[in-house]
Amino acid sequence: MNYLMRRLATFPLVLIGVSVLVFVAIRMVPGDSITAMLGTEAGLLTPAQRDALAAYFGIDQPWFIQYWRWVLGLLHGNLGISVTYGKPVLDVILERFPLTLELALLAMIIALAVGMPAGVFAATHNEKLSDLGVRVVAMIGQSTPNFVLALLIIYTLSAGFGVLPTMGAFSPLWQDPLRNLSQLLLPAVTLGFAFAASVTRISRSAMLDVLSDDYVRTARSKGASNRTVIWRHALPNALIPVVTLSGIEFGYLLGGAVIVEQIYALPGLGRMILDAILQRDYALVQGSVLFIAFNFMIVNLLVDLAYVALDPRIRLGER
Amino acid sequence: MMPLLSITDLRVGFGRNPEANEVVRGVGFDLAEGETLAIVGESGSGKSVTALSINRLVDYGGGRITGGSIKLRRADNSVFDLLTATEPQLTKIRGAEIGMIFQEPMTSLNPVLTIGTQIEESFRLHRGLTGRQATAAAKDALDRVRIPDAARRLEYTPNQLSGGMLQRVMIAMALACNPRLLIADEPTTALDVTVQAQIMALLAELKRETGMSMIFITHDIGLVAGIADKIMVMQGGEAVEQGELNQILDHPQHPYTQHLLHAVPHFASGRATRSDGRREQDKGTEPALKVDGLVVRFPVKSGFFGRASGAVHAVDGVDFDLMPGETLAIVGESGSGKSTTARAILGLVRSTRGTFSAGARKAAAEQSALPVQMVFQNPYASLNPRLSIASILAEPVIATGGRVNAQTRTKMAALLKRVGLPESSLERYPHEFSGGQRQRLCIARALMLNPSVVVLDEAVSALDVSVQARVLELLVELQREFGLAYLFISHDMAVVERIAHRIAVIYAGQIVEIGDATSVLSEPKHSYTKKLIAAVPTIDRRREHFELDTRQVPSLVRPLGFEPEPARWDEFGPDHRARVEA
Amino acid sequence: MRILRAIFAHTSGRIGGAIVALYLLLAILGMLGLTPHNPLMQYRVDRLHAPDSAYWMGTDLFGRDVASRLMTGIGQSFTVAFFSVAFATLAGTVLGLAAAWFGRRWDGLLMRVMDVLLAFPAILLALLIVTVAGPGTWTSIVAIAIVYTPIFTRVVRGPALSLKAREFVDAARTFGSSSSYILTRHLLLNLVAPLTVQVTLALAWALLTEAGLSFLGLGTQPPAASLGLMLSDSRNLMETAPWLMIFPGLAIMVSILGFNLLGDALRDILDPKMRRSIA
Amino acid sequence: MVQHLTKKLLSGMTLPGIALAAMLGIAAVPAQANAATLRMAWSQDATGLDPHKQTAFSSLRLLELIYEPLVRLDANLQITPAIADSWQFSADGKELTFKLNPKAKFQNGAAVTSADVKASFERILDEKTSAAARANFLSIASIDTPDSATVVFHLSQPDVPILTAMSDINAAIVPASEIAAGSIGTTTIGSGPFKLEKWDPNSKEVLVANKDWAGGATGVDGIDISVLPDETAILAALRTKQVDFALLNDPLVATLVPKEASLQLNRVPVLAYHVLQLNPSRKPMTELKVRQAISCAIDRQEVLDTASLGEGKVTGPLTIPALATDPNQLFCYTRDVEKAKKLMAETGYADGFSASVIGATGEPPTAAAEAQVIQSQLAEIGVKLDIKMMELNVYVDAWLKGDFDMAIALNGGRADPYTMYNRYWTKAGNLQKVANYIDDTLDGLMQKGRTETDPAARKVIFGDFEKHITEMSPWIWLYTSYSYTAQQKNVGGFVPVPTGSLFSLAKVTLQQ
Repeated sequence: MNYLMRRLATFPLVLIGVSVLVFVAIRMVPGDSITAMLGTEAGLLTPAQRDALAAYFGIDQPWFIQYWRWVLGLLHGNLGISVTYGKPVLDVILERFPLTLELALLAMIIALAVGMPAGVFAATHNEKLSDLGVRVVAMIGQSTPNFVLALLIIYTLSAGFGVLPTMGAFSPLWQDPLRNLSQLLLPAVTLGFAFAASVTRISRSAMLDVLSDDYVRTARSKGASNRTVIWRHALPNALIPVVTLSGIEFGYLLGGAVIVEQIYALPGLGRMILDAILQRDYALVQGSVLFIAFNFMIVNLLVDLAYVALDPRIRLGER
Repeated sequence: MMPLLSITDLRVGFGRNPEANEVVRGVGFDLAEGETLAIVGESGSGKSVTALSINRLVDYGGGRITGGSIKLRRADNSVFDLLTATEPQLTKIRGAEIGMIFQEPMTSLNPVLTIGTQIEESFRLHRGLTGRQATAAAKDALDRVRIPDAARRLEYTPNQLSGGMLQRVMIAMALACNPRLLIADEPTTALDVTVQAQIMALLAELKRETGMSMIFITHDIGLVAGIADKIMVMQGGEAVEQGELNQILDHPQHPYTQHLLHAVPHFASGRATRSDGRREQDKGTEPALKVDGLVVRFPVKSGFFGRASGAVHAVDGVDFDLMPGETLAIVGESGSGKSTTARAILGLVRSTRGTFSAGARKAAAEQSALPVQMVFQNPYASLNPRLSIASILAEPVIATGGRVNAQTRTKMAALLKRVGLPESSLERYPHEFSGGQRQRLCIARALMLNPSVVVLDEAVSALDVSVQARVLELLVELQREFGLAYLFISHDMAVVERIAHRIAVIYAGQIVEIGDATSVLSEPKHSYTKKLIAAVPTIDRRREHFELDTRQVPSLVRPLGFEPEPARWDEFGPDHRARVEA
Repeated sequence: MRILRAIFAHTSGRIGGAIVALYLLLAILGMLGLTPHNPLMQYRVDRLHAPDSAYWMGTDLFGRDVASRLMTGIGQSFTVAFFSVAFATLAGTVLGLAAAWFGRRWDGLLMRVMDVLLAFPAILLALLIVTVAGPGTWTSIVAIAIVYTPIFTRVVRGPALSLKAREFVDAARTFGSSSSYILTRHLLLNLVAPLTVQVTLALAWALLTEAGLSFLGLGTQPPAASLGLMLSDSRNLMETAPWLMIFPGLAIMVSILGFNLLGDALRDILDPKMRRSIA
Repeated sequence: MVQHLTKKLLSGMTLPGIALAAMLGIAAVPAQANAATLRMAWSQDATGLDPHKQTAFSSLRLLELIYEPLVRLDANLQITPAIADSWQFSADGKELTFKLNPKAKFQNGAAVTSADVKASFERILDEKTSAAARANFLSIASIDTPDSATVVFHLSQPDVPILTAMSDINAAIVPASEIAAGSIGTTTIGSGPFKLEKWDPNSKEVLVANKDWAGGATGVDGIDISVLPDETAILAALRTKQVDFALLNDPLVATLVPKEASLQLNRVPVLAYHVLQLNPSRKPMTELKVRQAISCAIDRQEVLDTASLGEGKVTGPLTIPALATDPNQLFCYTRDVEKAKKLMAETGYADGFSASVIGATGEPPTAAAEAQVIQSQLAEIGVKLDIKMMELNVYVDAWLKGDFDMAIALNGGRADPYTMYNRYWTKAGNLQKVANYIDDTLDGLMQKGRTETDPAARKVIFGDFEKHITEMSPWIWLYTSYSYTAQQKNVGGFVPVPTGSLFSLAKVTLQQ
């Protein structure tokens, strides 16, 4: 518990760091909410109009005063209003987040469902032809950028079969599950492919390490069959690296997959942030980056807690 | 009738071409029901591989049995050929007929499963027990190895138990289904000497109870004197000699057996101490090292802000002095604070209190900036693998502001020669040397600065017994030659007996007894010293019965501000005193 | 030399090494201008020409030779990858060593700063940096370097901490060796192996990130070629001129594959503990 | 085609077709939610809902379906009635009177009155509103409302273009009550053919037919608009019949539409023009001959052919069909490299010079391609161009500061040449600091065009303007794109308009 408290206590520090970085960075970029809204027509504004707009967007003060105001708002649970959406930032984020979360979960499920058995299989068939096959596929999988894969999938579907992935307006899971899955499956496969390859590789090497551990020998000396040894004794011990990898990947996926969202036309967090940066929607950029950083840290914390559940040797706090 | 186990001309090889890489070359023996065979040998002798071949676990370690036969007589007197058996057949034999325990109890138990689950597994596999029945059987198994509070301990995971306890759990597990053969592969090597004594006692007792046969593998011929019926000595993959216990111990035929019995340190209760360089009282010489009231404490932090809530009293008021040319051995078990004492003297850990002074050497011109040097336990970790030997030896010189010139080079070459390594070693890298050679390199490095005191922290513990003997010889020679004072930290009483002039016994951070080596070893006064000495296995104590003792080492964590009572001493002679016990 | 021989003896090392060597050759040829055609030359009559003997990989929208552009693009992508990884390695090593060596508060502070950087998804952080500084080769280099610095810091800090506790460092302290001596000879020298592995693998990531940035139009600027930009430009022409997508796509994949294979081989060779985990 | 695939995959499998197709991520059956709802897609979403403030193309297209101006332009850019039934300039051209359609009603049920018109224009003229079109209405001195159906604009000077300006949705009539409530931009109460039921920014809009619309019944019950940022995705959606009607920007995508038998591509040249803006305040573009050399060195048709795959029309400054001069009569519209070299040599730049050209990433999507073709063409006269593609906002920032040597731009066009160009090519133009070039001839012609009410005379004035400015070459006008809409063949009645307006969707029908 103590560890949890101390860990949570570092959250604000990191979040402050993240927010200051974003806050300053986004304001260093030429152009502001006004030019984003008006484009070249902004040149037609009189100075008075410009000032009025600046006041409207809240960008008429030095950045540290703006930051202070923003932090004050944050303390009241108010992330500000998105100027492009005309809605509270949190509402905008929470509208996009279910898709990102679902996509990340699907990708992880695919990665684990494919990667773990493949890794275990390869490890138990070490140095055989089948092991080599798995390793080659995993290596290629890990080397395929997801945007290349996405384009290849779309190209293959359209050139080879004359069909294209379901796009069109996004349907949330609870409204139209079938359509939702048909929209998310290919993106999830795209994201899950390299992820699965990494899971395969790491679970294979972890299994190989574990299979040479003393307690595996002990289990065999007790007369445990190969299957028992692998699934009951070795696998739980090989999970830690897999959990670490999956946690990190999942944490990043929660931040949105900018390019894949772009290619598959999905309204996820990644594209929202990209748009928000381009639209100079300061409040939205700040809020969403903070949100992502927070999620990332929570996922990391969960990963650490998972270690404890997986391995009683690990006591938290010894870093 | 056929013996329980019969092995003939066993050959085991490794790698892609096992015939060419044989590790076991034609070993054979018979083992009768209820008999104990000890297989003795040093690392690389093939003793463990022989053992692992019996239940065919060697297959999983990359080995292949290339020849010979292994036959087991089963409970129904049918003969079972272990070499031709299929894997499913073997899983029925393992655990049920042949149990096995291993060297490292800490790593040999699955860290993520409770010990209860792991013991129950044996019952599930061979007895078909499940649920409450299995749990009850597991509790009985723990009771059988004398683990107190067994029902509660079933819920523990291995990390919550000490090494000695874990080895008992291992034994409980191996014996769960009453195998008729137990293979024990160096089961006590990783344990402290008093714990080792208890495990040995337990094994002897269980053997009596169950009438099982046992194969006991060890590098310490002294250890098996208490338990074995027969001994087989292995060297280089071959059994060089085998026979009855007494015959081997008293009339060894093979030179290697003789070497193991005589050249290698065995504990002799103070009869084998050094006769040279004894301390003479009131000679007025300055001590080479004087330690006064050394205290080392590590804060224990807890709570949200990490405030110190107590302290580990690792070393709690240690004083001693060390004369030039003298060896003071500090003996104690793991966690007693002996290594911390050494590290504090070298400044590697910060001492909380206390003073040390290192005396001047005889000639001022030769005086070193750093009179105390150290040799570490692990010869594989104490040399930087990326530096050549020349760079390693030059480092102390560079560190003290010296330059690497012709004179330094001459000195390096001379020291290498002195520790028994060729001069050409200078251009080589640590991985090209064996453990013993590396320890020699470490000694040479320590001598580069002409120290007056060398701290040897378990300096020979990691070495094979015969290598150990030779390094000890070298140390004694060097001591005479350079007038070095040694602070020799060790847990091994046999080694200490060979090298120490004086002995300090340390327990829970305090010296409980100190004095002349012969008197301390032959007439221990403090109860802990007595217990320690009683636990040391010797060739003389054959088939001895050990007392079981389940006391735990006291916690060294004390509340903030805790100060131990000042020590009171009983004097037992001119140079022998022991702490008064409460 | 020894390492080269070891790589050659290692199957995936041989393949990976060959791929990387081939790319390096292509990159150098591209930079020296030894391409089949001028990569910037617009052969207007041959716009969107399918691959044939004159244009091995076809031509793009402007009638530029794809093969030649691929060669210079590899040069461009590799330049960014090499420089960014070099900077990240340098910064990560210095920071990681500092954190490990000074410990306590410095360690805490530095690692929190790294946490801040790590809390951003890599592409997002790079994106933000590029938006601030404006796109271009050097911005990409700096952005990718900043993204990977925390990773290198961690890669260095962990082993440095354990090396710091090794007995040969203790030994060095008993002689009174200076901090700089211990840092360079005992820590850094032993970090070369893990760093080499990490550098090789990071090159693969850097190529990926560069391609991603260029794909979003935030990396290499036209008319210069880079693999990501070529791929991005090909998207709308996918059906008319699939070669515009296929060749750069394969080129990215294979280059990353090469570095991954080489990295694996190096890990096997330099890090015996991981020897078995050849995947 | 989808069925074909499904059949192919189903041979030997037992999975139900729909589930299988869904697992493959393919919509097997187009979702026929509502036969009378038009499913529409575009790649860029509206950015806001205040008709007076929005300038983004998508916002205007959306708001045109919800709000109405006083008058409207037809496909030939002729002025037709909207809220106003009729209009009349006074003889001196300083008074403009509108009669409102008595049936016009806001979507909240209230009738559109002269007070609403007055309030709307007062809002536009209020500096605090920062209305996009305010500059076009500065000549309005006062507004009279003699009765609820009559509005009289009193102008400070004759201003003919103002009528065209009033056809813009930026001059939409909004309810006075909403202005008072300050809710313009958050609630959308217009008088147009559709009501906005739902807006999910960057995702979708749902429009439903306004039964009370003065223009009569709409052809469909509603329009569902999806935002699909990738235009290949829009094409995919069209092919798989998930979308009935779509707006396309990317000519590369548009050209693929006719290949699909079930789809129809509508295209019409737009008013907006692709231009290479030179900055005549920067050396050596200060030299007329250098600018002319650049103009002569550029092959406009080739820029069009490469960047837009020929999808467009080479144009002079005037993109309004009725006023445009034949490009062949304009200065150096036929490429002449020799002449260009000669001009360069005459000013001492025989060896050329180096300059940079800025462009916005993706705005327009052809910018990078145009820059690269121009770079290659100018290289032939020794001009070494350095292309700097920038994120849109960064570009706008540099553009507004006039901080560039050359800029690739896609500038918006207006239905009236004065409204279109007064900001750049008059002495008082607000964007004169971006254009950086003016002379008395240009300024004089613009002022004349402003007051002339006779269409024939105006054509002559602006013809002179066009010839003069192409000769001075402050900018190099390149081409106009087509605006594209793609539709299923069962969509009937859509009329493309040069302004890009989608207003005719009000009368579009869906045949089953």
